[in-house]
Amino acid sequence: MSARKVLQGNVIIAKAALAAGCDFFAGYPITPSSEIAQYMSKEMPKLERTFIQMEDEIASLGACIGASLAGRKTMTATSGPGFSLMQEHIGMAVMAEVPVVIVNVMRGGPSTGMPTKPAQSDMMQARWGTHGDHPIIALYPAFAEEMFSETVRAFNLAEKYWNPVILLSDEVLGKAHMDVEIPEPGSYEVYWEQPRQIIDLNIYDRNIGENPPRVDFFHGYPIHIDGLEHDAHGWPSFDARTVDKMQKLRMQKIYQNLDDIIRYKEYFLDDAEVLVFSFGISARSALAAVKAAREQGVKAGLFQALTVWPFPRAALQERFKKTRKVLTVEMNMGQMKYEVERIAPPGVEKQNLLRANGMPFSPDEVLNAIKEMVR
Amino acid sequence: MSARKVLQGNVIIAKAALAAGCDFFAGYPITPSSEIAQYMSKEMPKLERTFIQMEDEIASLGACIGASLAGRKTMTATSGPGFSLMQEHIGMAVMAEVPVVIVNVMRGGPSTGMPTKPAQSDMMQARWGTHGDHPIIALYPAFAEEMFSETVRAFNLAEKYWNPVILLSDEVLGKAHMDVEIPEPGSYEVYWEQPRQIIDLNIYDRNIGENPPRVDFFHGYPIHIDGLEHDAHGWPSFDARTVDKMQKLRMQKIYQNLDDIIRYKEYFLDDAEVLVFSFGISARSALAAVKAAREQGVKAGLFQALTVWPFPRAALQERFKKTRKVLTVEMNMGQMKYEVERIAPPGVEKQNLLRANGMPFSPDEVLNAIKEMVR
Amino acid sequence: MEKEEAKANQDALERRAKRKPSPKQNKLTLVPLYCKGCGLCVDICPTGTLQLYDDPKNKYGTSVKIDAPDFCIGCRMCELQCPDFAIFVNYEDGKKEGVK
Amino acid sequence: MEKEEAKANQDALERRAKRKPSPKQNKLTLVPLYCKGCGLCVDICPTGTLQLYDDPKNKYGTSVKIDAPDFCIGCRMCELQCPDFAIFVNYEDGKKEGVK
Amino acid sequence: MRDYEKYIRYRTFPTPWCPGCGDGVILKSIAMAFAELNLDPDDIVVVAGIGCSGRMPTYFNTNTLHTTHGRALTFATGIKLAKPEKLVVVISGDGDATAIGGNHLIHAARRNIGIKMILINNGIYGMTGGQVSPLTPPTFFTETTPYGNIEPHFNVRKLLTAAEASFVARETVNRLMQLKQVIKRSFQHKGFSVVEVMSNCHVNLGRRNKMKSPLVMTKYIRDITMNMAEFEKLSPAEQAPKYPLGIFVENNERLEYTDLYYNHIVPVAQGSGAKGEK
Amino acid sequence: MRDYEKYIRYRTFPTPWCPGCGDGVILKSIAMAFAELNLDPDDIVVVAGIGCSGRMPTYFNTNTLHTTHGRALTFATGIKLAKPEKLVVVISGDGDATAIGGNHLIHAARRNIGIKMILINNGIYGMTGGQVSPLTPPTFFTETTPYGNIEPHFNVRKLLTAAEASFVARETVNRLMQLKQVIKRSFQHKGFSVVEVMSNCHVNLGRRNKMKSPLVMTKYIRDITMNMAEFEKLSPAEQAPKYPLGIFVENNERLEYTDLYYNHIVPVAQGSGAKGEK
Amino acid sequence: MKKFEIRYGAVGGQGIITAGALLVDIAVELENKFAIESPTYTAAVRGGPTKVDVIVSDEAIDFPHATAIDFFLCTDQRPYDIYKERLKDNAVVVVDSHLVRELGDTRNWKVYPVPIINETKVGAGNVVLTSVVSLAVTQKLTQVISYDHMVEHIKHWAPKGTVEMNLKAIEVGMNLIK
Amino acid sequence: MKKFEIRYGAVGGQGIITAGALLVDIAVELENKFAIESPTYTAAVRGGPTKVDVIVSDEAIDFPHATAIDFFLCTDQRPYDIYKERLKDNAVVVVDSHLVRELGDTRNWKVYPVPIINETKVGAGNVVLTSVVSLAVTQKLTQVISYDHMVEHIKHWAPKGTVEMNLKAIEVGMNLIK
Ligand SMILES: Cc1ncc(C[n+]2csc(CCOP(=O)(O)OP(=O)(O)O)c2C)c(N)n1
Ligand SMILES: Cc1ncc(C[n+]2csc(CCOP(=O)(O)OP(=O)(O)O)c2C)c(N)n1
Ligand code: SF4
Ligand code: SF4
Ligand code: SF4
Ligand code: SF4
Repeated sequence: MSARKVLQGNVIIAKAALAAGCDFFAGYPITPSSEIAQYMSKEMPKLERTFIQMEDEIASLGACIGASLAGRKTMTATSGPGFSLMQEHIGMAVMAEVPVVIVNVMRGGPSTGMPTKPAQSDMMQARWGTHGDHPIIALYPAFAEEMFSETVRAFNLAEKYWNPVILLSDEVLGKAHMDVEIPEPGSYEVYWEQPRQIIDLNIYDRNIGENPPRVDFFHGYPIHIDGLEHDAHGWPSFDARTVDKMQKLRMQKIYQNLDDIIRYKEYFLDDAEVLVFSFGISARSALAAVKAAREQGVKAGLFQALTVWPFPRAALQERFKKTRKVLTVEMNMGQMKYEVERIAPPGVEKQNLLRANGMPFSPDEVLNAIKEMVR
Repeated sequence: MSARKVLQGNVIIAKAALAAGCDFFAGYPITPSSEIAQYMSKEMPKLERTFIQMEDEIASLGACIGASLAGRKTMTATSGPGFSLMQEHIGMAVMAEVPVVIVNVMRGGPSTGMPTKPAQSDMMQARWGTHGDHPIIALYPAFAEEMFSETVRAFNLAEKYWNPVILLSDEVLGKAHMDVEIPEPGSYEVYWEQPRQIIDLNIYDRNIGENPPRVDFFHGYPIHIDGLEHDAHGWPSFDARTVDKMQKLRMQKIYQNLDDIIRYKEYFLDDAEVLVFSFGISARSALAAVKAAREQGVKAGLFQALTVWPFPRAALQERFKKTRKVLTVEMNMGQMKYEVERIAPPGVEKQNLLRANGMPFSPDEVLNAIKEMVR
Repeated sequence: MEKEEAKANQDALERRAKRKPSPKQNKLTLVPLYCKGCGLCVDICPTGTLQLYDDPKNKYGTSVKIDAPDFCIGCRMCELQCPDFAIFVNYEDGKKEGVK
Repeated sequence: MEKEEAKANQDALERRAKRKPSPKQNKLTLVPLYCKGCGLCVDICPTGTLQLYDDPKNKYGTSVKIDAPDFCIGCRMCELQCPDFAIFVNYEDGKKEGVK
Repeated sequence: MRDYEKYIRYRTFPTPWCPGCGDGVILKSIAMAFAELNLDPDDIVVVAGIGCSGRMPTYFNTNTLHTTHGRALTFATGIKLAKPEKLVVVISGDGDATAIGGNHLIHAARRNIGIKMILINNGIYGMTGGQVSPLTPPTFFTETTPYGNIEPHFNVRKLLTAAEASFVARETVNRLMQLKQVIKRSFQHKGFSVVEVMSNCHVNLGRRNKMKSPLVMTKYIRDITMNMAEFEKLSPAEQAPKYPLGIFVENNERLEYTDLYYNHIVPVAQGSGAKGEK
Repeated sequence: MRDYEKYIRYRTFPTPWCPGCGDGVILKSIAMAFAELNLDPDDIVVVAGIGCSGRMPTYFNTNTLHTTHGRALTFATGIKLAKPEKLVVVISGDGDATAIGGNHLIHAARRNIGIKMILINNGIYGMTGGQVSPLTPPTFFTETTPYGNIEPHFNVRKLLTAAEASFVARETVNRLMQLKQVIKRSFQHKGFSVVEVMSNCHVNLGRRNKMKSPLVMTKYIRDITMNMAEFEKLSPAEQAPKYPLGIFVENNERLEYTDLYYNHIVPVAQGSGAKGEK
Repeated sequence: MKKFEIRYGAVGGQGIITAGALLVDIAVELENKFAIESPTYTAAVRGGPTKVDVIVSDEAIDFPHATAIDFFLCTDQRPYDIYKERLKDNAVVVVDSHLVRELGDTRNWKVYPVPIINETKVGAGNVVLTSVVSLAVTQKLTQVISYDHMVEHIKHWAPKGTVEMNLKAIEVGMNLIK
Repeated sequence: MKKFEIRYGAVGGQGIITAGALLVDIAVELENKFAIESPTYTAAVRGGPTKVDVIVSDEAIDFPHATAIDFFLCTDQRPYDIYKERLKDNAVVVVDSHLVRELGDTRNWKVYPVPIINETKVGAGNVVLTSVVSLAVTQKLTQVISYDHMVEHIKHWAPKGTVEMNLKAIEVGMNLIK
């Protein structure tokens, strides 16, 4: 039965993870994400799935990668300081092409910062936080139903593209108790890859752009997985040509499948004079503001990114053909605005509403900024 | 006496650090940076300065921040995996406004990647690797003398702006033994801030854009330093107005002093038809290529960034007024090129030479790419 | 008052009942601004001098009071035990900020 | 040959000198492709059967040789000790890839 | 004014802790130890990680540093090496010290660097709302062990002894005179010292385990602890649920790390070249 | 073909190690232990961190995983929890296991999770060219202790015993029959096990300390090690520079972690609601 | 009633978070409205000022924080000072009469100073019950949920053995407002 | 001689790194030229193919890797196969006659197959001395540094007690090329 319930945002994510088949959670408590771990500690054993609280965030992500290589669907959840600590292992998951979902419920930074205040200041870190060239998928829901659907999608994309997927949230969304309609099982897609019968060691052998095969242990033929650069067999190899190919394999599995990965929502954009670009908690202010603007006769629309990485470049550029004003609203001192600046064609007026003091923008503030642009 | 000597690149950095007054080094070995630590372990005790090998990179940067707060000029050195582990503490240094120089001798990534191969794939991580909004300074020398001068400058900027400074290098520069002229002491600036007699607790009390005062312990009045967001006294405070101010203080001390911080070199740019934008080892290929192009009558010039963060936007934009073609050369799959794309005015043709397979671009390759652009 | 607090009061009264007032005059100083009414001092006081009470002005709902000053023997256990620097025994100059 | 290696050879010869050939025929199999000439087998062999020699074809400059096969008692110490899977004693089918 | 009040920053009061939290008791005991040694507040630095206990530095009128979760010892190592003559105190919760920070703990012990650590063992993650810690007793309920804790906890005394620590002690928030004495004694010790203080988090550990009042939980602590002398009289089975108190290790023979560095390595380096080079 | 060769991936040979490096000896001993237990190679996974020793997995014809420096145990924990029926072996260098990875080591021991760790103690960072490790003996010269090491090293035996490990042993690359036996025995143990193997890095530790040949360095190892029985006969002063060998702890009473989780927590969770809730 | 905005203010905040959660539960699950509760702390430790915003609406809610507040209940001076912004002109305000002493400019608000904490402790026997007391006060003054639904939900929600206590707390709340 | 490019190839590589470093030292410090040595490993472990490029020039050097190689010395087959690219048409090539057996297309190169490693072990007594032997071979065939400077530098550089051995190694190197 699917009915409207009240759930805390963190719990929606946890429930969605279970619905997506998550059967392994390793984590370390941190405000404002801890309820995810707590929910898992209670529910996982009931379902004969696995919860473990590790000694730190590095260990948590390590355990997830290990379990993933042993065939589990895995997740961990953290916030800024823990996310910083996870960076090395994010790279390991990318390199070995291991699916894992990493939730970052964003709070005020830098450093310990403001543990109980929301922020959207880890946007760029989600893209660039680990060393080396690496592809990344990052999703960021804003509304209750999206928190469910994007969590499920995070697992599906991780499984499908064998890459870590970062699921962003923020203190407001994580801590709020909200009404939500949890969809019926079966009404949404849950991606399960067929465990492949491995018959040779060339587990990474495929063409550029192709989806990777599932690589995990115990399928009848012992395999090797390596965090060193490697060849199609997984053996360490620094041969320039091999490396070129492997790096492109990893990158292009994401960048040649943007249509499948990128998701966004558009509100009132068809005739919009001002496009508000936003995501997460800020998109909620922006939606309220855009509605208010419309009530006042101002033609504003909202482009809400659900996939924040890869950046929804094509869709935005399509909009910029007609809408020549863009207002980026984000709870930080300027991060995704750089992407907008980069891709907006010449002649598009760019304004930003930026702040990272722990106070989400109120709809009024966004409305005022919109009005400034149409004056 | 200053004469030409042969020194390994890593050793030039270590020697320059000593010349800049570095009197505390904490580190953890990692290829291709280990010689920096090794040199320090030998030379530091001779000068009654301090070397310690810590249990990991997190501890290394922690120890540097501690020593810096106790009045030392501190440095650590690492490469990708260690740099990823240091991210949390980079944020701590930003938040508490603690000077520290962090050397990242870049190698192939992601993950363990290619420890013995060069890369320039941590460029974006240097800017965005830690969570939360944070200012950063990153320098990246390319030639032997610059490895000395930029290291000294890294210490000066760290001291002056009380911020971590990231000194980038790469496996080629770090491991090569090269001829270098070490300048005489006295011929370069070494910045020492007067230890401030602290008489009240308002250690962070200043106007936006002002250089911060030195904050360290044991100056007659006990103070408090916090990785939580704090007010002018260093007390934890999440008051929105206070937070706004503190965040701007931290950002603007850097962004209002760009003239002092940004340094770059320009070669043959005055009449250039193609501007090659590069840095570090790639800038060395590019310089050779630009010279070869000139010999062949092709009007190419090189813009070599020494300060890579903040990005030398103004200087480049000035050049783009006349030069309408830009070729970004970097040993990665596309990082600083995003900055170039973002700031290059419409109508500037943008091409990139990108690769991260462990092979530096040869001058030929760069030359060919230049020629493609003028055809 | 919750039952553990009530019990601490009761126990204190029982201890007090077994004693006589102290011959020495000891001065107790309370800092209501800091007292959180935890009752640790009531619990540790060997003479039952102190008592908790429902205090509408305390945001935690409870405060401590010097219920029987004469019984205090000046042993300083309460001062040592108080986590909040809210009670002092024979405080030298007797003056403390925020004192009742 | 370096002095430690020469000494290992010398010691082996001395051990051999104290013994007689083994009555049992034992077959030793070398894998030259893997042998790095470290000398651990020479050192451990109780009978002095093995010797190191300067081998221009070994990139480390040294290889092991079966200098006195008759002395081998088939104790398998060399096989156990060899870090590089380069020496085998009475290998079942006698066939190994890369065998001399 | 009390002599120990010199070390307290009243301007930041009241403290942020729950009513009856042991952290305040420990704050005071440390201040008293400072006072008995009559130290200049500027000659002290108190460093902490993150946690309820991590908030303690703000309330000391000494140099104070609130760092990152689990890493206080690393910052303190830098400070101590930079200024060996200062008293460097680290306050750490049990999660901070033995979960995320466990490695720094054993390494500081191994190095015998003259940092004075107060390890506040309340058996739980207080700050984040009551998740299991490596020192939570087995079978206890917490936010992340809703079916009871199946992990044994570290024995800090044994772990530190094995990690070569030169001063290891345990006290409780109930034994104030002893606590203050032991802390003071640890401050006088030259090498690395750890004083584990059994403390009460009745709010996050107690509440889930039928001890929601500080009055009840401190009694529980009293019940499970005893002097080493008494403890030794028990059979192993009787010992299992009990925690001995006192100073377990006090080794003044081992040289302190900064002492070794500045008085041994520096002269060798200055006198002769490096030995053992290739 | 030898039975143990089934567990070797010859196609990746020769190994990358220096001539005479103990890592190869250990590789073989482990393969022999697999063979004696007659395991299906696909029922085994060998996990390692980074270091010369970290390269070992590539050469086993089992499932193998080369992870990040110091963290092999964390990955192994995930694997073991996901597939408790598999043999999960961790290979770790001394730096990997006790410097950057020290915390994971003591936590795995505390949890008693059924991972089988082989801790290769060559007293140095081999891979990075010879810097000091937490197990480098005092006074030894390394790339980062050019004036001699002033830090005492961890006593792995004591540290792990204190961390509640249920199986702790030490062997050397000189005692092959014992080494193989002890490894096999550890594989048969249910809980967490550590076999510390004293090994030779003559290239990076030996060369700087007058033992540049494997022949010399293995003799040195023979000299400093002895059976526990012999060791116990020595006076403390005589014991100090020596390393006892053998199985020190073998506790089969403590339940293994995954066993506890799946056979205790899961049924409790399924049977009844969570206890101890607010 | 299209959209009704409620704010609770306190120190520490566990009680008001529960109050808000209960209110949202009842509104959504028993009255089929849309609702959201979002708490805001100033510090991660006990004792910092905390607010909880609750929005109840007939339509899906975009922005989860209150922007034009109809009802404000506050049990301490500091949160009162900080969080009384954004109240509507005709807002209803309930404060703890002992702990909020300085009301400042109360504009057109209808203010009820009542001894919430003390009455909870004395009347319901446990300060933890402030949550239910606050809920009842809210119900009585706003009717944003029905009394019956409140009682029904509390009976179902209260842990075994505590139903009586909780019902007593409702009574205390209802009686606080005369 | 404007710019002279040398490449050494080997397995492992400690020896050729030292050879390169010595060459650069001599060129810069005794002959006042510009020079740079840059080593390239294929794997972080012992035993991987390694190359060392040395550039000696009368002018400051921009790009530190060799691009048109005048002289190549290689002691193993794998590095020979991988690193023989970028040799000039008239390059001088020295290979270990035992360890590099397949020369492939040698174009116009002047190739010297000589038993470098074996002669070092036998003649100089320690395989570590390949570095000095290689240096001497380079000197003899290229004259990129002078013989006297080489001897002078080696005497000064060799650790106490090893000067004789090192001079012997020079002799071995000089004699390898007839
Ligand atoms: C890297 C990181 N991970 C997690 C946290 C969240 N966190 C803050 S305090 C804490 C644990 C507190 O427990 P403890 O150290 O026992 O101290 P207590 O609060 O009980 O005094 C945690 C997990 C953090 N701040 N940083
Ligand atoms: C995070 C990180 N830091 C540092 C390194 C560099 N590193 C690689 S192996 C190693 C130490 C190797 O020593 P040990 O673990 O003792 O193994 P051995 O090589 O001696 O077998 C280090 C420091 C790394 N790879 N990753
Ligand atoms: S000083 Fe002693 S007797 Fe007096 S109130 Fe305090 S504890 Fe009781
Ligand atoms: S005086 Fe101190 S110990 Fe006593 S109740 Fe108040 S806070 Fe607690
Ligand atoms: S089997 Fe024994 S006797 Fe024969 S060569 Fe090997 S070690 Fe020597
Ligand atoms: S460096 Fe040491 S540990 Fe590494 S392969 Fe060589 S001998 Fe073995």
